[in-house]
Amino acid sequence: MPSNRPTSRDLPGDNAWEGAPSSGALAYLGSQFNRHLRASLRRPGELLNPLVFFLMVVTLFPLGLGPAPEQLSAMAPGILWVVALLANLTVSGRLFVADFEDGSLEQMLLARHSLALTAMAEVMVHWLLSGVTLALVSPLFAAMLNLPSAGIPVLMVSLLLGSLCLSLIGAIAAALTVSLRRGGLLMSLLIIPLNVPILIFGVAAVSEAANGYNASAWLALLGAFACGGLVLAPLAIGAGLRISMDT
Amino acid sequence: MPELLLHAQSVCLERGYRCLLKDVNFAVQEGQLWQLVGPNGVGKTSFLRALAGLAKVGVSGTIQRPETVLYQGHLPGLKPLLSPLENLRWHPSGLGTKELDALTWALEKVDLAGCEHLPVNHLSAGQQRRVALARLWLCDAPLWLLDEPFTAIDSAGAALLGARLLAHVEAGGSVVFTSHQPNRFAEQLQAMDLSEYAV
Amino acid sequence: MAFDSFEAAWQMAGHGPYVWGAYALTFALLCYLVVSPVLQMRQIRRQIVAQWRRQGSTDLAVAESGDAKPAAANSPEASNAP
Amino acid sequence: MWSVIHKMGSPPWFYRFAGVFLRWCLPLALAGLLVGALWGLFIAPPDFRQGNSYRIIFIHVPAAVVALAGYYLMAFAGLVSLVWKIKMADTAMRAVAPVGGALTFIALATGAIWGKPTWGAWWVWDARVTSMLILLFLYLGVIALFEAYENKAVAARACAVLALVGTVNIPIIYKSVDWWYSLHQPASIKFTGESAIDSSMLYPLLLNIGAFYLTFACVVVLNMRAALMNIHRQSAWLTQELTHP
Repeated sequence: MPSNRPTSRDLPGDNAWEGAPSSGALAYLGSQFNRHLRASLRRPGELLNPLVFFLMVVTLFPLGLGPAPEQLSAMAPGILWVVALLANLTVSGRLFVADFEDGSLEQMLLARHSLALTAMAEVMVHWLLSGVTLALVSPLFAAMLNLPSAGIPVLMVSLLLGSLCLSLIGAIAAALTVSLRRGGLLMSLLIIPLNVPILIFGVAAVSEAANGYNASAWLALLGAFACGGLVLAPLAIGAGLRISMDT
Repeated sequence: MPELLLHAQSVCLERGYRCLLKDVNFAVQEGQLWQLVGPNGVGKTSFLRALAGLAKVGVSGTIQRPETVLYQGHLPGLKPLLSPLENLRWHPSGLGTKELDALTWALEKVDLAGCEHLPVNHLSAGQQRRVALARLWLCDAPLWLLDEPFTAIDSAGAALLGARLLAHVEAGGSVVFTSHQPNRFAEQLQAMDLSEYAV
Repeated sequence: MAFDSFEAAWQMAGHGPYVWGAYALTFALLCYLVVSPVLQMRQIRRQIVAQWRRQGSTDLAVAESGDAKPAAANSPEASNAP
Repeated sequence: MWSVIHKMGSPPWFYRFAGVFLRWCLPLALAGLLVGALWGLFIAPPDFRQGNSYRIIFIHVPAAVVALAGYYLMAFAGLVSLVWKIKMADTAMRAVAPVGGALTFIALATGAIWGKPTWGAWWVWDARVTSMLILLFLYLGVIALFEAYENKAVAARACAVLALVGTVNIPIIYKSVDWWYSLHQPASIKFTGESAIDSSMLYPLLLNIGAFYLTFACVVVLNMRAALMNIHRQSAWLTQELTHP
């Protein structure tokens, strides 16, 4: 069909598709959310990574600290939350690397809509697939560590909110280190100091609930951190991505 | 004076603290086809990225560019696990239409009729570049910045691409591209030699 | 004077090693912080002046006198670094 | 105001300003340190409870205070470099990070040494010491991120973003560590709450804090000057400056 001499006249229909409007901001956010979700779901095996990591590391603690149930249940909130933080750390490091390698990150920078929007879509997908799944499966791990049953609902809610904060902060560090080859240790050095407050609030919420007290204050703090993060983190992520792509 | 689509004034390009290009002035009007020429390493790709707005740190001077720019770098910008249709439908640049028949039409134009639904990583590198170039049939951005569009493309594809660029230029858009292959648009092409500005 | 003799000042009623150790560590580090950029500057300066002289700007013979007095910025801290 | 910032931004101007600043302030700072140390070690009376080990306060508290202020200064330099794109601010940020990190380390080390005679343990998980440890990690994060990039101009921008994110989080970290501390150990050993400090101890402390601030400023200016000389090695103004002071 295409003749081999590029005279522009006789090639039929060489102009663009008539009426090619670009999408609005919200439609764009939806399309990016869809894109990352589909791309991540195409390889379901990877969704299990944080869960398997969580399971393996949680089984280490009884081996290390001894199987005594009352000792374990006393330390269960701390162990569960520290391992949740580490699980998030292993996953959020690779957040933008896939987009960086296949060139989508470059195209994202050139979109008409603000980069914070696209970064939000990606972080939400990452949170849904790693944080929310972790929160849903956490009762299993709580049972393994003999956490009092009163603490389990609060554990799930705190992990839900906390993993959102962890993903947001992880995304900031991921954005800053996306173009670096050896970002491994650097990621934990950047993320862990910033995750300390979330760990403290989360563990406090679960241990208060496990002892029968009311944990709503700590959950409120986690919620506040999440809201603040949702507003401020995308700005830092957008700036970080733009800077990383500049080398 | 036809409207200026891209205007770079006294642009200096730095890599780290070493200056690559000094005081570059480059104006692109509507309906022009520009090729950036110059020896390897003079900074063609960096200059193109600066024009697109990807590079900001080492770039001084002012660059006026339209709101939406179609930039195609060396990387195809496609998710390997998604099919060409999905990739074009949710393309991160947000340019171009979303209707399904438009996408299939564009994929036919680049000779990928049969493999709309194959994951992109099943396609060859040349086919992947064609999926990326299929955007040229779908998008209305006036200014195109293409980095080595003719590499890893067979002669038929190159002819197709050449025809599309000419059509876009005649329709009032403008294209700035870099290429090592001998230029094939003898009459319409204007060359911009960056080695004059090299430090 | 909180101590009646140097011996008492050194012992500090048993806390001497801790107090003196902390002060020694702190001032060693502070000293390093002050001295390392000075040495770096002095080295760069020597290289630049040497390179400048190699280019043999013969007409600026007067520069020789300017070189005798070391650059003002470096002299103070060399003398009374603790 | 704007012209000052702009002038500060030009390397030759800053190089000369640094020369003048150092000629006056560096001797003053070193003298202040000396006098502060002598005053704290010998003249200030021993504490009735802790005896002489409290004398470490005269270097522990200033180091901690200046280290924290250093982080905010670094973040401010980062903000200036991000918003106004002044290259000098990048150099400033790069100069502050190691000094701040070193001061945080000093604060931690002296805190640990002080803890041994007072509480019998080299490391006490007290709220203030823990927050100081996290501040050290924040500093190490900025320094490591800067070293990780090849293109140092871009590295400065990335560190600016990280420093700003860190600054937003520091108050939250300090507050959450305080709550964590009060949650687990309801104020049994109040390390942080200085009882109404007696004037004979307050004045040497204030002098030392001032001396530490001045020394910090001098070291930062020294580092910036060294960095400038390194960057502008080939430029004519530097050769001119060095051969005809």
